Amino acid sequence: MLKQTEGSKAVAEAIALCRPEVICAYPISPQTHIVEALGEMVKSGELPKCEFINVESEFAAMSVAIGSSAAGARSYTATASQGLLFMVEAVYNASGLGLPIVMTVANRAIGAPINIWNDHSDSLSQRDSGWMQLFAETNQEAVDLHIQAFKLAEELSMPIMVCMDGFILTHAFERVDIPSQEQVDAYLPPFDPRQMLDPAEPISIGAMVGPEAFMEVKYLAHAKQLQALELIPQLAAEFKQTFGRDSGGLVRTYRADDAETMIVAMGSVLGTIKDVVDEMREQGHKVGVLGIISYRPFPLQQVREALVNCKRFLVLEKSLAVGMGGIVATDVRMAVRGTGLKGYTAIAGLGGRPIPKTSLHKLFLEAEQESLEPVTFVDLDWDAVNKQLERERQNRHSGPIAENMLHDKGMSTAAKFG
Amino acid sequence: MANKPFAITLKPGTSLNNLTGSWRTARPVYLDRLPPCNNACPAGEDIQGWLFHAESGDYEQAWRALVENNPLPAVMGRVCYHPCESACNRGQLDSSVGINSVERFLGDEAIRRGWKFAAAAAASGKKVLVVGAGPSGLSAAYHLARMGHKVEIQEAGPLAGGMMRFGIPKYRLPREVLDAEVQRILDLGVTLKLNCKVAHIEQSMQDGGFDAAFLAVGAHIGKRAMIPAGDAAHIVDAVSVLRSMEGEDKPMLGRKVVVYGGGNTAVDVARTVKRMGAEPIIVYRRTRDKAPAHDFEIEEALQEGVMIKWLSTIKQAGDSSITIEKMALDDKGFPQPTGEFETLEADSVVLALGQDVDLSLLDGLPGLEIKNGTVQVAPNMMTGHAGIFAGGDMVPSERTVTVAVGHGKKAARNIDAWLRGTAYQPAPKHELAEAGNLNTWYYSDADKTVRPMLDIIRRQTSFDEVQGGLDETTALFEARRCLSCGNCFECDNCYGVCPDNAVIKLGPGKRFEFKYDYCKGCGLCVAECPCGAIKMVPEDI
Amino acid sequence: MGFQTVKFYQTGTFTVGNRLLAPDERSVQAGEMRSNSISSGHRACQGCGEALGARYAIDAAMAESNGQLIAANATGCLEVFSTPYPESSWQVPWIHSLFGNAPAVATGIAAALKVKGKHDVRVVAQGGDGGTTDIGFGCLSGMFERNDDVLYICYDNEAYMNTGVQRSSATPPAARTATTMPVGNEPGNVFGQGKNLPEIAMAHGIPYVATATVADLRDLEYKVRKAMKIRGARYIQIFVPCPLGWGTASDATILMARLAKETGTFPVFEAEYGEVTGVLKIRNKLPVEEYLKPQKRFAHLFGKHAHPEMIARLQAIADRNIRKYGLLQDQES
Amino acid sequence: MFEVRIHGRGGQGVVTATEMLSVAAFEEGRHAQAFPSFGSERTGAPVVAFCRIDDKEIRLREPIMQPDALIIQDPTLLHQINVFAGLKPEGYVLLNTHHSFESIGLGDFAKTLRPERLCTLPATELGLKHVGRPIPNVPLLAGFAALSGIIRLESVIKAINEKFSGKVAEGNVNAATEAYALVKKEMEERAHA
Repeated sequence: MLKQTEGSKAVAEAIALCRPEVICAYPISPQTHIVEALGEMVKSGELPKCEFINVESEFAAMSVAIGSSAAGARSYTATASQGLLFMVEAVYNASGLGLPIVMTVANRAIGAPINIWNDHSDSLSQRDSGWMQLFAETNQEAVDLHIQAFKLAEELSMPIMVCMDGFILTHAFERVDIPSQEQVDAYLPPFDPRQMLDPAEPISIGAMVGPEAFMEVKYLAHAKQLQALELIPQLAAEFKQTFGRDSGGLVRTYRADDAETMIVAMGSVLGTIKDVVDEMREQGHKVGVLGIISYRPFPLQQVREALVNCKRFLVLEKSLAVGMGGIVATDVRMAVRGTGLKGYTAIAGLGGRPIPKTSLHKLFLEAEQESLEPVTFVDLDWDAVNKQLERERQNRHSGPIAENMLHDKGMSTAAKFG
Repeated sequence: MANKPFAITLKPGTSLNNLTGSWRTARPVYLDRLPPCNNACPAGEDIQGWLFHAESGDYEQAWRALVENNPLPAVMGRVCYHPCESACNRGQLDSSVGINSVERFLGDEAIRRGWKFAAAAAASGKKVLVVGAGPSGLSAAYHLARMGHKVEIQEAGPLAGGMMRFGIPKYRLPREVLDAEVQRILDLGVTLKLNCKVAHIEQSMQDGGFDAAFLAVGAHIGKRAMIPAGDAAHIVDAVSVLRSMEGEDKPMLGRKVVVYGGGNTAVDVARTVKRMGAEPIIVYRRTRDKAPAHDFEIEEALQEGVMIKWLSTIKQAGDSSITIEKMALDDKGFPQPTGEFETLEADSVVLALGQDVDLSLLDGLPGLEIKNGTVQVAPNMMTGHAGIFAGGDMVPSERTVTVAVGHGKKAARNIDAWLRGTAYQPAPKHELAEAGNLNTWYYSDADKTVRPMLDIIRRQTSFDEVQGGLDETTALFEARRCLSCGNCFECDNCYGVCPDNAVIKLGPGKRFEFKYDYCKGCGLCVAECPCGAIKMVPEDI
Repeated sequence: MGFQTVKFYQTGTFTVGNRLLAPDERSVQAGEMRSNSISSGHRACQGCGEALGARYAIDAAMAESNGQLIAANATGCLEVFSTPYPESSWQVPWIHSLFGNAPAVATGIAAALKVKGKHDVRVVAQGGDGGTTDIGFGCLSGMFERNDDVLYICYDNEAYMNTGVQRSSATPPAARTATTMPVGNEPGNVFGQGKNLPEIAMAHGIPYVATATVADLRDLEYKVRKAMKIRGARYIQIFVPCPLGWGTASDATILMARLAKETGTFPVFEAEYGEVTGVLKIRNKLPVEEYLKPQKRFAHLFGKHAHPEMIARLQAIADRNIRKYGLLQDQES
Repeated sequence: MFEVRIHGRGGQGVVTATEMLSVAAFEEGRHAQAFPSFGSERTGAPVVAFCRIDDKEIRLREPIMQPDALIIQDPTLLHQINVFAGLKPEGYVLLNTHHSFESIGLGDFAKTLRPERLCTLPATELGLKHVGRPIPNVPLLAGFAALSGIIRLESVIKAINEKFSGKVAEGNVNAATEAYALVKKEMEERAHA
């Protein structure tokens, strides 16, 4: 059913349609609206046969999900940013134990400085955690990916994060088609756990594994994610059959057929990029787009195929490997190794910095002209940065960076809109 | 498990593949130690063994276990001076287990319920003559009969029981109790000939066709002391007094009776004459704590109004008075005269200075050795004359009923072996279970049960039994105070406290076994065994 | 407490078994068919109090739940010695996740069981004192506060033994650990710190809190079985001496627990909804020296450079426990 | 594409207003995207929210920097931040006040814009009158419908009924209806002036 609704609410409805049995909730912006909505549904009886547990931390949220999943219940939680970091130990544990937990990550920056706005630092910090990560471009896709995620996770007995841009998607009211319960039931079978804590058949889960078998265990997790590379497109195809929509999959291209310059990105910024590309196409620039939906497993082959015919590519990412550069870009470059393609990295939108079309126009043109530095920081206030660097060169005790910069920029502590 | 995650998920209980027994440097082993009560029992009773059955309320089984060694529990429960209780480890915890009272309870219960001994073994075809129907003779007769031998007791007196009847007053041992236990022995098929004094043992054996003989004639001749006495002085011996109590003619001792001596017999006489209305005074040359009589007997006598002159000797006896001299203990604890005299009223003087044995039946018997008026016997209780064994008061020993009963049992076993042409080999003694071997934490605090005593007026005026018995509840309580020193009572502690589940419980009565495949040798089972029935032994590494 | 009704029997009341008791009054550990939840072959040290306490407790919980039990385990000695690949000692369905999250994992299991309608299957979580009083404290408090249907059992051996005997917030004052060495003016662990977790648990107002030791099996089983009869969050702290960490003989494990209780050092009690409802009385009160002396971790309090003033402070702590809980026979509790 | 920016303070229903605006547009079969400025959500703090309306799918995710319309829920903000930043020359402005632009010192600024696209509305009073709370968002939405014609009053009423129910819905519908009429009347009066 078509609805004009908030992204978080739409996702909550989608989760409810997946008949979760245990939901762990701990508040952190910007995922709060999702679990709030689910909590209300459980309490009102709209979502029956579900335990909604208000835990005392994200670490507990993931731990409760570990317990409930191991005991055979379809388990869900949501988090973001610091919350994800606070549960990291349990995040790795859930994947290590092969528990098919689904978790929404409402992507948000990581402090310090504390910042509640969107970028991809949080989930990308968990790229090696053994979890799958799917990135939604729109709220419709966020809805659809969650439905696919349960099926994918349970098929492989591996946990999955569905990543959606905090605020930009979670708090956006837009048109979403919410499927019917019948449709979801037809697509998603009941949870049939691969192993379960059960007095009828006792097992010991979570053994200590020494050097003699640890590598094999880790390889098997890797092998599972490689299987996911085949399964994800299959599930997307099945999804289309049931729901009549293209959603999910590993990657998605836009106007890429004859593109000479390809823009690679993840998440909601793809919408803005597509608008810019349309405008540039009108002006005759051969620009195309590659959206990556499956960040983990990373579809090396599909990315290579999408890029191999262009002349250059630019990875625009909302994340920064401090001391190195791009995070997604590194993987993309790995995908095109040996092709001789020119690749650029653009770091944009950190901590909720708007990514306006104007900036992208300029950036893409420079990419097309191959005049970019290998790593570009989009809309960085070089003036403020350079002043601070200079101060630090001169004085070891130069004071807090953020305050200095605000002073330099002539801002009061009250934030500007936008 | 094939479909479960590799390595992270494991099958339950698979650690059984890991044999941790290899860690061990010492291993626990079960053992039996000799409980101190058993060790101290002159009758060789397995006290702990029969208490075990009493603990669960199975009194018949307890009685049967008891009479394996001693056919006279009801008697024993009254007259035994219970060295078992003195040795009892529980004495170091609170107070010793009231073994004697439980024994009496079992004995009385057996009489009340009419329990009979188990039938004798197959007849051996051998005949044994037992001379004397005292505790030793009756004990030997009982054991021999149960071993399948034909036994005849020849008793010089008119009734069976020996010193149990003629030496111990009724108020300590009611005669119906004695009669019942004697009868039960006779019921085994033992022949008792009363008023049948054996004049010559070889002759008697030959006449009766006996293959062996056990002599237990006792010591019935009262010792005399040299007391200057006038003609009118009335001096009798204690044994005669006590013996005459069993007949029609009660002794005529007058009102003031001086009893001379400090042993149990002296006390018995004094308490007896008190009950006859006289005023007894015991005169003893040493102090109360040096007196051979049991202190509780002295205490009971004092309670009943018996007077006692400690540190006194009789210097002279007249027709209605005696002169005593005060004594003082020297450095070595011996009494020495002080030259201080006192006169006491005395209608009669009873000498309780010990007894001698009438050895006339042995006259002319070759091979015998007599020393200090007693017959010398080998460790197997045989006299120097083959086939003739002796025991009880007539051989060198502490002269108590319990010792006598023990002699009878020991002699019977040896006679049996001798008759079969073998030698009796007693089972090797286990090491003693000492208090240090126990973990007494596991025993509940429980003070000894006090036996009821007859009220003082009736004690002074009647021959009713002074000390009562325990009722069933108190007997059970008392039995359960047993610590089972040195022998597993299946408390399951080893089975429970093993952190490695390395103890197998074999089921009731079957005790336990170690699983040495897993036992790491921590020693917890040893430390926490209440009764000291496990010990650590170094591994041979 | 209730189980003391078997007092009549003079032999074996305190022992594991007692042939004189009716079968339904016998301890779980005395049974030939006890579940032996932790099988032989585990890798615990000789005389391990935790291995013993865990079997006591889990066997009792198994008995009470008719074998319908799932256990969640914190990282620690118990986990390491029971489940090194490829062998597990556990006979119950068991999961180890992390050091600090066993209560939350158990909450999750309980939630799953509830939602699946498996009301007869019960959940225990267990960990050492470090996993309970320190790193797992947040999750534990959360589980208590929500009153989740979980019995949490803390095996308290008063330090981080798995990592080599470092101090935890359950380490007693003056004790030597690898991080509280017996040096300086006040050797060993400091006075005036640490957590009393049973009381903190009580402050949550949960239905049941109890302490127990491996020296009083019947009391321990009574408490576990009682806890298993209750729904909601329950906490039992079991005192489990560690021969390795305490420097005691491997055969003294139970003795140490007994002395801790008899000196008043470790009060044994139970509480319902935040109120103490019963204490296990001291049978023969002993001075703390009796408890301290056999332990190498307290060796610096004795001998040439003795610290009688520290012993006096430990005695004062024990005396305070005795007063506070009424641990003596004639005291009101 | 038509882009609306609403300014207000926390607690005045700014975000709700953009959401209802998007719902109203959706009810008319159009695509709409409403989103907040993701600021801190404390009462009294300046808040801004956005709404895009288009006839095709809206992919753009940048904040609205050059709005086609401004709804200012709290006139005191005028002294605090530049609420008019980026406003297109042909843009609409609806201001919550019972004063005129001139009387609050915006006369000169108003002259740079098209007068038929400017209006003030005593929305707080309307909110108080009909709903009993000083929440100006719904009357302003209806006023905006009247001012711009981008959405219809019926759509605003549908959005109200989707968001609220019972007496609150009824009061809001009345407030919206009156606000719509007031703005219509004002615009007509001005057109005839």
